[in-house]
Amino acid sequence: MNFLLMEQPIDPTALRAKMLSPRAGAYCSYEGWVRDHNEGKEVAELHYSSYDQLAPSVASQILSEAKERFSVDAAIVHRTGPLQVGDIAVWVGVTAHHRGDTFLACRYIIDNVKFRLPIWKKEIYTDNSEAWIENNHCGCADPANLQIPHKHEC
Amino acid sequence: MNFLLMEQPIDPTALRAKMLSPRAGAYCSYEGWVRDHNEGKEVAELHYSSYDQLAPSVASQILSEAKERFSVDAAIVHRTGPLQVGDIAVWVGVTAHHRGDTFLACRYIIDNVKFRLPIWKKEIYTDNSEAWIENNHCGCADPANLQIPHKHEC
Amino acid sequence: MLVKVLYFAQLADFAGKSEEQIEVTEKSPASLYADLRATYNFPHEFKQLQVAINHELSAHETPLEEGDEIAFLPPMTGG
Amino acid sequence: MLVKVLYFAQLADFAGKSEEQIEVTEKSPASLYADLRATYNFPHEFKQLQVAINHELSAHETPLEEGDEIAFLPPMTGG
Repeated sequence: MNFLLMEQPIDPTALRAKMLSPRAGAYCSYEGWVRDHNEGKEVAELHYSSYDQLAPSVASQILSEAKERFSVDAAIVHRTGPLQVGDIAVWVGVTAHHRGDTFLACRYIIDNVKFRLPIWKKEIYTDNSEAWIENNHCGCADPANLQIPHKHEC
Repeated sequence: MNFLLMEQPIDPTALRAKMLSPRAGAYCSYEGWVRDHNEGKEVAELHYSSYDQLAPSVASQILSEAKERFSVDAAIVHRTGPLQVGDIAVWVGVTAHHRGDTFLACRYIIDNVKFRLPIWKKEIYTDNSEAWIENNHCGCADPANLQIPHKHEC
Repeated sequence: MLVKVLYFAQLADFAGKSEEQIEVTEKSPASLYADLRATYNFPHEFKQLQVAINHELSAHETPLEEGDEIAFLPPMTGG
Repeated sequence: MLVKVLYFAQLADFAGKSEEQIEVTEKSPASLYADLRATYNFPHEFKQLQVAINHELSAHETPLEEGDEIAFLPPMTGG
């Protein structure tokens, strides 16, 4: 299983080491970092909550789709709980024979992680106010649409 | 200057650490690894030679183009000399506010590195034969064409 | 019949709890959500939410069974 | 006039050296390359190569000057 939800800080060096293979010529990784601001407000910390019994099957489905479409090996790790500015919220690693597949697969995976993985982000601001983040994608909830986040409109 | 040619092994952990910024929300990195095979032959090692007095200005130009087009911070490190299977031949790191820019810029940079940076690769095979690699892009040498490796035909 | 409802994110905040047992008379998730929304002032329309039954994403009209665990999921915002 | 020629990759292997001083009578890089190709059996056509003069990429028809350092660059294969 190449998916993990973890409350401890994500270690990209250790995760990268697990991807090494003498048959792979290309490695692409993506990290989402906690920024110090969002939409004009100063962020003090984030809090991610997750649906732990559902997330693994969704992640497994996303990874299977990426492997099938792009012939890659790939893994996803997502942090949960309280995060500070600069922390890694999510890590995606992809290897393949050639670079084109790694970029396409890595982008596919992170887009689908944001759209389909049952995780929710609350921002806590420096003025102590807080807010659950509204996503940028639309709120339509038909699972049939969720495979192609960039192509459907609501 | 966010470009380095180095004979020593590339350390992606140290390079990533230099990219950290509390204003960046997205980090995409790419690594080219030495594979144990290429076009049916078993690779024992690679040897990269470089034009050291020209490479920095070309790299700087590629990075400037990426920063202007995609609003990113970015860096390139390329190994020279003899490399073993599993070694990192090239590393590209990109940060930005949002993920889309990091993927586009990272892809733009590595494509242009392969096409424009004055570095040449010789493969040494397990049967002791060797060969300078022919590139997959065309051999036309008009610098005006070199900006858009995917769009020109020769 | 008795079902267990799981709450996440905003819904957990509005409900003030992460789960509860509910006695339902209708098998429709839409009907159950309408009742819960009236009780807790949930901000979402039913069609904005995904439905998970027994930890699997499920169609909105899936009939509920005795002992099911159901969750109404706000749009996801991980990553 | 005297120019310095730099060789890289295959061209360095064919020439058996990485640089040399050459006395040229014509200012044309194409003419110089034709002479060198005849001497060393370089595999490339002139148009397959990029030209660098004094460590800057230059147009193929740039006239050479006394003391220039010129390199004929095979298609690059880094990365």
